[in-house]
Amino acid sequence: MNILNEMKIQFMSKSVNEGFARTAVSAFIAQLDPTINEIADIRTAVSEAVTNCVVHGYRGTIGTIEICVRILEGNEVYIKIKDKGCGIPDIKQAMEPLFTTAAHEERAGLGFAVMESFMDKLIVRSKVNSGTTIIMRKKLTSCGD
Amino acid sequence: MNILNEMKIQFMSKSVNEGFARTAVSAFIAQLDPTINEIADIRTAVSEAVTNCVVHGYRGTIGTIEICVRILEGNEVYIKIKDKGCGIPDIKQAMEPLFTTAAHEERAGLGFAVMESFMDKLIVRSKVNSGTTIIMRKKLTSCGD
Amino acid sequence: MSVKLIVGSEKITAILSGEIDHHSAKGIREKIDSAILENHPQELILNFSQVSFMDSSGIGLIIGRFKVMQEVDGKVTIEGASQQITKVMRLSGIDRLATIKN
Amino acid sequence: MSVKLIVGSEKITAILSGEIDHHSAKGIREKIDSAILENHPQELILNFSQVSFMDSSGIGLIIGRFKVMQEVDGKVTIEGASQQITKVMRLSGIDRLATIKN
Ligand SMILES: Nc1ncnc2c1ncn2[C@@H]1O[C@H](COP(=O)(O)OP(=O)(O)O)[C@@H](O)[C@H]1O
Ligand SMILES: Nc1ncnc2c1ncn2[C@@H]1O[C@H](COP(=O)(O)OP(=O)(O)O)[C@@H](O)[C@H]1O
Repeated sequence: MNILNEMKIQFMSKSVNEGFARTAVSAFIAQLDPTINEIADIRTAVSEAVTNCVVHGYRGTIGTIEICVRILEGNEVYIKIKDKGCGIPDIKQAMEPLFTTAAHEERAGLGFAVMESFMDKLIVRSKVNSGTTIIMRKKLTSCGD
Repeated sequence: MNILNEMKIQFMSKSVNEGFARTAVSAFIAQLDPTINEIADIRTAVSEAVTNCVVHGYRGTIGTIEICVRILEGNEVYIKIKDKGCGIPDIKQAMEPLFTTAAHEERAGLGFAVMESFMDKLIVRSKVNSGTTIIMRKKLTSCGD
Repeated sequence: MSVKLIVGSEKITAILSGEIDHHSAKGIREKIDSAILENHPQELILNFSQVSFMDSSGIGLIIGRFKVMQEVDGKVTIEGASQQITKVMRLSGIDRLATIKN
Repeated sequence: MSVKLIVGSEKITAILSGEIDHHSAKGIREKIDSAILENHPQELILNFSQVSFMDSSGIGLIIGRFKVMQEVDGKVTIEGASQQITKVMRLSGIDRLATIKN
């Protein structure tokens, strides 16, 4: 798949950066002239994945979160979000709606459910003590110039 | 100087990314609760430096532009913008207001003048055939939380 | 993000504004809970009409307030949610815990 | 970024909106120049009231239009510039080439 444009960001896993991350991603994707709904879907999915790195991946510590966004041929957006945190022991279980290991912190267990339903494709790779990588794709109906 | 928060971005030197770069930087700095004028000054200075990488540094080719933004103790913002492009043979001359090597493309020769006047500090490092690095700093009057 | 609380004798209306995410949820939670515990209202109205963004951290926030309101035998009503926020809420089945008005 | 042109018998008003930078300047330039060359106006009015951002690429754009207007013996007037844009313009000494109105 041809990459038409690409950006990468790295930032500290501070909760104040959750808003920065979703704004940076949506500013990059703006070039595709997405609809308001498409931008909202992507912002929300990115917010879920980044929050998971902050809340779960680097729980109690500060690490680096990496995001890579690509504009692919055919109006498709590719987003990779990666931490080098604690990892997920059972990915299948983690992805079940309402499953959370942090209910006492008012996590709803819906992060993966949002990513799955708001994006076209979701891939989760994780290794305990090594980190988690989320890859999401979404084809936009809009036409860039 | 203590670094309170940091982010880095890398992106292709396409002109469509000029807007992305300034929005990403201002989204990161938003955590300091800057005034509208401070945000406008920083957006403009970043736009000048990034445009220079696109227009001059990587003239006619596509390379990678790197930005590093730090929030320093004492409400100060540090911004580094770097290309690995053609470099500047005479930095002193390049920084003179109205000097430009691209008048035929309607460049005004005011990029460095804007960076100097809108930011507190400007450092330019460059080496021919190796690239250019701009470091800018600005102390904000506002108080983050 | 900010919360404005309108405290009546039987109900509290929380007018939320800005972006609701994990970062901002904590401050909202604390403000609303201290008002609930002080006033023991029968109803908590969460007004989302000025909220520009919400992710699943907002669902956690609503469920959490539902539990606090249960303790004082009160109910939760949600109003003014935008299309993006309604979409997040729909995923969560939160309509079984709170009344959702437009 | 967009340009709306109002073409009168003696003047052209270009209503610019959005962000003016190196990326968007090219499209603006082409639209305005073709209207100038077609209509030979005595005055080009650049209206910035809907422009949310401008860097020094916008100065290049104004100087360039000043030169094109000189060729048809016309003048350039700038109106509606915000504080941020005025600050960029002030650096450039562009007030010697164009009339700046508020
Ligand atoms: N980046 C991550 N690193 C470690 N664990 C994670 C990560 N992302 C998700 N998890 C695990 O998967 C669970 C479910 O995630 P999610 O559906 O987003 O719900 P929530 O974040 O509300 O708990 C989390 O509770 C956590 O145990
Ligand atoms: N990143 C860069 N790489 C190479 N040359 C540069 C770079 N930035 C600036 N220059 C040189 O410095 C000159 C002055 O830059 P500037 O003040 O920004 O004006 P302008 O961009 O309008 O030409 C440019 O015309 C160019 O020759």
